Amino acid sequence: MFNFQTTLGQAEFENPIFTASGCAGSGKELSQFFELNQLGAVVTKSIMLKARSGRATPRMAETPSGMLNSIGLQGPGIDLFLENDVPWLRDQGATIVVSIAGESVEDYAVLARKLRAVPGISALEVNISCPNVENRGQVFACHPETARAAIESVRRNIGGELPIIAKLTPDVTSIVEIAKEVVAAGADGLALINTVLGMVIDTNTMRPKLAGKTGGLSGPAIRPIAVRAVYQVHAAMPHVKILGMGGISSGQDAFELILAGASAVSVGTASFGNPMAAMKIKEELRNELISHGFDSLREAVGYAHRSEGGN
Amino acid sequence: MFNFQTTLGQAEFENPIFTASGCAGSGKELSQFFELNQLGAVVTKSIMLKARSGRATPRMAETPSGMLNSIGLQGPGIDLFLENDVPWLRDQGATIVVSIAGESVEDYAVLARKLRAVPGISALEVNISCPNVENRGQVFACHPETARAAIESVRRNIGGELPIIAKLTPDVTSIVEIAKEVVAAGADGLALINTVLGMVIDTNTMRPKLAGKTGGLSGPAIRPIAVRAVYQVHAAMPHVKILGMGGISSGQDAFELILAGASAVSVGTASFGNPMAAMKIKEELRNELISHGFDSLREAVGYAHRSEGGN
Amino acid sequence: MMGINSNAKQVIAEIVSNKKVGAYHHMVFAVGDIANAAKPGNFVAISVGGESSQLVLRRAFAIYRTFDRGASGGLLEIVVAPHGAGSTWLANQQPGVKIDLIAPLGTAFGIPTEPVRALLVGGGYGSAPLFGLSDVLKNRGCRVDMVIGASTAMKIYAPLDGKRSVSSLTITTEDGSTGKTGKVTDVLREIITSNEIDIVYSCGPMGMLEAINNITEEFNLVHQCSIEESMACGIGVCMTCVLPIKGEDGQIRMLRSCIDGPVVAGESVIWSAKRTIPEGTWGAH
Amino acid sequence: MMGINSNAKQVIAEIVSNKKVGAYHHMVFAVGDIANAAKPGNFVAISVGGESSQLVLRRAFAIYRTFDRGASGGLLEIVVAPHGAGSTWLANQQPGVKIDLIAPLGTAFGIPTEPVRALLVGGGYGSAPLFGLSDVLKNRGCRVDMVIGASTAMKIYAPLDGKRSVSSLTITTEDGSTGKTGKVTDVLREIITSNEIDIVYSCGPMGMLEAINNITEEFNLVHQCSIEESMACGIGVCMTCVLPIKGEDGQIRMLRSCIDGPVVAGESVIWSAKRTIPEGTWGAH
Ligand SMILES: Cc1cc2nc3c(=O)[nH]c(=O)nc-3n(C[C@H](O)[C@H](O)[C@H](O)COP(=O)(O)OP(=O)(O)OC[C@H]3O[C@@H](n4cnc5c(N)ncnc54)[C@H](O)[C@@H]3O)c2cc1C
Ligand SMILES: Cc1cc2nc3c(=O)[nH]c(=O)nc-3n(C[C@H](O)[C@H](O)[C@H](O)COP(=O)(O)OP(=O)(O)OC[C@H]3O[C@@H](n4cnc5c(N)ncnc54)[C@H](O)[C@@H]3O)c2cc1C
Ligand SMILES: Cc1cc2nc3c(=O)[nH]c(=O)nc-3n(C[C@H](O)[C@H](O)[C@H](O)COP(=O)(O)O)c2cc1C
Ligand SMILES: Cc1cc2nc3c(=O)[nH]c(=O)nc-3n(C[C@H](O)[C@H](O)[C@H](O)COP(=O)(O)O)c2cc1C
Ligand code: FES
Ligand code: FES
Repeated sequence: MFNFQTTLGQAEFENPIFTASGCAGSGKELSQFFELNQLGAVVTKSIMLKARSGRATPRMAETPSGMLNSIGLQGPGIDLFLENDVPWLRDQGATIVVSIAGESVEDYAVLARKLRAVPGISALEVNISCPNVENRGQVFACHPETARAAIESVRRNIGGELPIIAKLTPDVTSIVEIAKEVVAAGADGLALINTVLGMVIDTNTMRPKLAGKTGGLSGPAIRPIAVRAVYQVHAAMPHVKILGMGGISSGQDAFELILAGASAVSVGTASFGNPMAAMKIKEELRNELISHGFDSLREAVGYAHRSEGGN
Repeated sequence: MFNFQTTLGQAEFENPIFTASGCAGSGKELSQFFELNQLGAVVTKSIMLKARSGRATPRMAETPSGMLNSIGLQGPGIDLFLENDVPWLRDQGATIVVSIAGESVEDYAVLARKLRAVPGISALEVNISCPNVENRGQVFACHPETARAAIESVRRNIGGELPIIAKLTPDVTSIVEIAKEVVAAGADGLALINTVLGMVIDTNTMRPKLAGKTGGLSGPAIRPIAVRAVYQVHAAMPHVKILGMGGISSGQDAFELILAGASAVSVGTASFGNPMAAMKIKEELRNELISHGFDSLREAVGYAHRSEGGN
Repeated sequence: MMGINSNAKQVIAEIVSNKKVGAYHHMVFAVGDIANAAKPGNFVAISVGGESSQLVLRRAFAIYRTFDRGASGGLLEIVVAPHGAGSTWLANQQPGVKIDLIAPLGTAFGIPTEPVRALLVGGGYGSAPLFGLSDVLKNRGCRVDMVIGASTAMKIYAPLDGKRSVSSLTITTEDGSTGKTGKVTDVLREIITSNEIDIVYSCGPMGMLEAINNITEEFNLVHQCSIEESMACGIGVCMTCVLPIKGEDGQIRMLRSCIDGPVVAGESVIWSAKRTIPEGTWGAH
Repeated sequence: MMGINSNAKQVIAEIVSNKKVGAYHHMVFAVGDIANAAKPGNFVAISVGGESSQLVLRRAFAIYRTFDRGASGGLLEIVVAPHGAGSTWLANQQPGVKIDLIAPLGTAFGIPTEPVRALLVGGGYGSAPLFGLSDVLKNRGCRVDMVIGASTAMKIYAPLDGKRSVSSLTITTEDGSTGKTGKVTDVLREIITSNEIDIVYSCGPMGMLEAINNITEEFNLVHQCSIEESMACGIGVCMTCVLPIKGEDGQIRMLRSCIDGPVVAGESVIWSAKRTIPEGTWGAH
């Protein structure tokens, strides 16, 4: 029997195909297309302390094999989220990974305290690729000190139960350096990668196309960057579990990230083009693994790193 | 009469369409398809002190809307280059920008000294996106100190004549910081952007597809990253001339980079798909500018930055 | 919020016909059951570009009409204006080609329970969904007048059988190449008054919808409009397609035009916002 | 190095025919003058994927044959093995579709000035360029024997008129589904000896070429082989397609298979290098 199970920190998952944060709405929208309990996990849209309207529109621009978005973390805030979204997902039998985002180190602490006693959550994804209002809007994950501070803040407040997965941005000189820092600060796993900072200029208006000027680049265009980031971090810290993402739209793409070192993968932009993308990828990945002779997902994780002698 | 001329530092160019370093061979290969003097400039493949065999193969992998390469700066070395390639280009009436790359700060100094008295060169592009053997193979352009050191080394040895265009990598936490540093060190202009570090894993062999494991991502996939980098740097230093590049394959793409702040653009990967790409882009850009009511290229440079009130 | 996308299905549908009509392409797809579920105002989200396309997002198209052909399966029709890469690709596909589409999506036009006098106003290809609406309204005993406007005659979409289904059809073009010279809004006041209109339905560019809404407010008429925002997913998962909408509680929220729209009440739209976040919007700070 | 790509032209060529032949597609393009300039061994670089394709690089195909039809323009033929995204797209294109191609590119097979006895060895679609070569050799009074091998019958490309143009044709398949069971190299020694072969031409996968070269060295025969390396540009500007080749001066250099190849002398290839940079290569350190 082929074993599709995987783990991130102490958390176990039936299969390695997750939705990517911010790319599956509240879950309800996709549940018309497939049952959410078929996913390894639903990763929820990054939730903040308070309700947020997000950025002005236009919020998106299609780019070659990708897209830019600047949603600005629109959402209901943690309290309504815990009241409505989490119970609904639980009722569906979904495995839940909650993604949180803060504007200050203290925000992360409060969010962690609100979440630590909530039943039915498997892990926390900590999105630190967002602006730190206390530090000139600089992104937490861009600097070792702020990345560490955010994760430490969660670690101290979450208690021992929930695994922490720190989500990093690739927009840094050395993602390995940041990864080491957040692992030292208590992250149990890493989510790689968030979107890449980009811009599109509308040649009609001759101004940036997005109201927020810059936006995050996602989709197949960034897959080689994601594979590189996962490979580099896995090479540096083979024991740290990685949730890989960035442009995965087929089982072969998922396999690539797993060979590079990911123990599970998130599907983001692909779900916009195809609501069934995660299910398709799950099936294709299983076939890919089996046809390459693997008896379990685990054997394939990081397999591209084996020494030249290996077969 | 529409004015297509542009300047980078003290150097003047008839039009803003250049080839990208490493994407036009020695010039001879393209000259079968169009006359090289129709280009704003030919930017030569980065030349090093000594002859180099480059990296083992495979050296390339196609990716969604892009490609990875790891050529490893194969080339004849500066002496043979000055003996063969430069005179040939001069004979064609081509405007020449020579790209240089070093493995140490001293390399850059020697290269600059060899070039300063060579006639018929319009500018120097200094590729500092290459590994520094004296600093654990870290890329010069990744750190402010090494970026500065390489450019200072060229500045001190080049004499007052040749404009220096520093070519930067986008693989840094803040490209604006590096840009400021190299301008302070004496760069007259900036070339933005070099390729983005990426990897592809061959799902058949289950190993990295490139012999060099990682490679540089180029092509339309990275255009939003290039636009963002040019926009950010132009916003921070509007007086510094920028040679923009990254995924340009149409006049509209070139127009995007010019609106973002580039005074000229280089065409790289697009020439692999279409040897006439630079000529096509030149024509299309001219039409694009004229149809938007510009009388000269110069008026359009950085136009996307105008205040909200502007029309 | 239960039942989001609840009638939506993803199908691989064959193109049955593709005909150029003026500046547009009238395209018909064999979609099976979906045809039954679609209501006027709903849209369809279509994959474009084929196998190794660099276009990663679906394109939304208002459903022009559907036909249930019983055992032989349903048909779904749209009207495509070739514009950028995606719509141009689609318009070039020939009968026999299989297309990945999801429908029906989004809200539908509200149908009055009483037989009222309705005015339908379409701009450009925005007229397309109004013909199906007109049929439904007529079946409910409503009188239906229609106004269609565009910049020029080629961009007026008004098929013969569509024309027959309305009591009156007024056409306006800005260049005067057909119908009256001017904009749809130039003729609305007169029609509203002389035909004693109770309700206005509209579909077209945002600027036109806003101008129509000014008039319906003037006359204190119910106005249902179909808005068009840039959509990345079309199914409510990406939050790109939002616009500020005032709820019944008076609170402005950034709502998704793909699931809370495209059809919304004209009075609920904050027309002055013009792609900003209006003050007082829930979560704005 | 003057005259790189000197006969090459970029043209938009219409597909004249596309026929499935076993596992392959035999495709014919109307290319005009190019047909005259092409020599056996040259290749054509073809844009794939269409307008908004994510495939940014051309694909190289050996030229199977060309025809000069005088005033009505020339034809260029290739044999496509649908493999990945690009070749599959190409194989699916129907007559009438316009394709962007550049040809002729690369080196050609060297033609002996004397009438010699030549053996042509092709693996899979690697047989394609050998039929044009065979015609040229026959016209020069050479005797031409041919061996074609593949894993299975469907992958043997040996058209009727091609067969007629050679003095003997031996087919091998690994699964024995047609011809002799085994590899081309299993039959070479016997043919070389019994037919007193002077020169061997080959085209196919690197592993096969190497095995053939071992045999030609054994017999001290001239061996011209057409190699296949991953090419990004096909015209010499990208430096991705290199392999170590020993020059007449004994120096190994990383040469571009698109302009210094694809046809190279078997003895000049450093077969043992296997995608590494052999010691002593110019510029290696
Ligand atoms: C609810 C709804 C109904 C629509 N109905 C129709 C219809 O009946 N007929 C028709 O021809 N078109 C319709 N459109 C517009 C259509 O979806 C395409 O967006 C438009 O054809 C341009 O796409 P493109 O690929 O040609 O342009 P591109 O420039 O390649 O598009 C790039 C991106 O921008 C988005 N975009 C560009 N223009 C628009 C626009 N006007 N509205 C929304 N998004 C845009 C695209 O969806 C795409 O993601 C509708 C859009 C929406 C949201
Ligand atoms: C000189 C030369 C002659 C060739 N002649 C033929 C021919 O006559 N018939 C034929 O069917 N094919 C031929 N090929 C191979 C062909 O160019 C394509 O590379 C192959 O069809 C795979 O492309 P793809 O788009 O289907 O695969 P993909 O996997 O999409 O290709 C991805 C990239 O890898 C490269 N690549 C993949 N496989 C190969 C390969 N075997 N050789 C070189 N590059 C590869 C592609 O060019 C492309 O850039 C030839 C290649 C070369 C270099
Ligand atoms: C519209 C959109 C919204 C996103 N929102 C979030 C978010 O709230 N939190 C987060 O951590 N990442 C967010 N992301 C990033 C994705 O989770 C993912 O890391 C990235 O898109 C790369 O994966 P992909 O290429 O499969 O989309 C968002 C991405 C998109 C496209
Ligand atoms: C095959 C290849 C070789 C390159 N060689 C060099 C080089 O020698 N020096 C350099 O500065 N940049 C080099 N580059 C980077 C390009 O000059 C350019 O910055 C980058 O490819 C982005 O532009 P593009 O997307 O138009 O290709 C190379 C790029 C490619 C694809
Ligand atoms: S288009 Fe994605 S939420 Fe509306
Ligand atoms: S394929 Fe580009 S140099 Fe040969």
